[in-house]
Amino acid sequence: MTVRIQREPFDAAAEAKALTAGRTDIGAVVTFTGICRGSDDGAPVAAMTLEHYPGMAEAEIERHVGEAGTRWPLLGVTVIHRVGRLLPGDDIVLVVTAASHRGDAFAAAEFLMDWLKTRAPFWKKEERPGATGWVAAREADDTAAARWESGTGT
Amino acid sequence: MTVRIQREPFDAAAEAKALTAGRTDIGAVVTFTGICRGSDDGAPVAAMTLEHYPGMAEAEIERHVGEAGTRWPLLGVTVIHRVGRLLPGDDIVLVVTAASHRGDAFAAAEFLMDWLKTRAPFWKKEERPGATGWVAAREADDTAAARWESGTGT
Amino acid sequence: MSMKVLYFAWVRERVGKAEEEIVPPEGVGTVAELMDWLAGRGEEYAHAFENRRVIRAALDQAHARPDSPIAGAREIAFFPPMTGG
Amino acid sequence: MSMKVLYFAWVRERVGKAEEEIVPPEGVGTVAELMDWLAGRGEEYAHAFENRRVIRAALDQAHARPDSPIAGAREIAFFPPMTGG
Repeated sequence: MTVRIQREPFDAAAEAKALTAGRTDIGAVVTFTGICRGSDDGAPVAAMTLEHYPGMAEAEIERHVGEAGTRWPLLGVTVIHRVGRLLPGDDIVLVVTAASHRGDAFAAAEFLMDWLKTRAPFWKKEERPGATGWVAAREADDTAAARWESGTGT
Repeated sequence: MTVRIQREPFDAAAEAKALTAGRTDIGAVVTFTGICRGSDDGAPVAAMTLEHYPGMAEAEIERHVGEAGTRWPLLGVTVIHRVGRLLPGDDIVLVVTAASHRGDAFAAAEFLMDWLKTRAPFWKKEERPGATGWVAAREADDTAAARWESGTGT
Repeated sequence: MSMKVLYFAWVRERVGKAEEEIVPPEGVGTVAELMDWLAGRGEEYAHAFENRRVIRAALDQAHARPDSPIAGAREIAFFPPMTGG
Repeated sequence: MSMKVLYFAWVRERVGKAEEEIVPPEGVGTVAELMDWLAGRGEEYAHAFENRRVIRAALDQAHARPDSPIAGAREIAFFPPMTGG
């Protein structure tokens, strides 16, 4: 399990390779990359700054990765979340899951992303023309996260 | 949309980059890589050979990619399927989906993989110690594919 | 009328060839009827088509059903359930 | 007993500082009571905590509820709903 919070860009391919190198038991690798978009709800975004709660952010992510490991038979997980100022097109977050079968890898990656969106202590501030403001939590993200609450893990 | 069937390895990172290069409307990229495993149902596999129906395979994949595009607002899709003899650890198939939001990218990637597993004209032959045989279709794959039949696309 | 038949995976191995030209006789109007007729062409065909329910077919590179009419098709393929991905 | 309070995102901006040491008075036993007390410490705090229902808290870096007791905690954090990922 690899969990990192960093200002620097990440190399998604290298992280995925690191999970599978030298192994022949992995049949499925799912990589999710979240990218800073140049507009939100139709309005342009010039940049965003990500703030986090050092210590708690790492611990929360590690706890959720552990939770994913109890729900699905995973053979590797990597989560990297960037912080600091990011421009449209910049990568924000990376989740890589490896398993024998694709269903487990897909489910775990979605689970981790849904939790990261709603429970990991990160906050986004957007710079828009003429206004800078904190991004409001999206109800759709809460709904997505809630589906795992009573889930059976399949 | 990129669809390729090839004997050569693919570069998942380069394919994902090609989808997002120069764009700022993509917020989510999901990459699925299917890998040849060194054992199946507990028995070792020395190698596998993938056969396909040239012409129909490309057409079927393109048709399913088009279908995915009508179900989810996708901003890019790449599907690459390898054929020929592959060793444990070798990549078999790549699906990359790009969208504004992660739910669409995840759903489309799973949809495409479920359909590739059950409807795309490819056949796997496994070399095991003392026996070589064609892989039987898995009921779990049919079940996974069936969930999209009456799906609402969310 | 002549049509091309393609065989894949273990259907190909059992028939012993990847493709051939055939001229189905009158009365062979559907995919299922063509399988019946092919199965009677010799031991290797009988073996390939012994369990017809598991064999899939495609007409002109589109999935077909046992009751799909073959009239007008230029290419028909027979193969086991697909195991790609 | 003294505890460290951390503020994040717009809670931090409104309070005007990222962290401070506080000594909650007797009778302040829960997260909600601590927010009430902080809100009375001045205009900037009143502004930060004006809509207490949307503010989340963590006790010693674990998510807490409004009725969670603060006794024994060394660090408490207040922040808006999270928007990572």
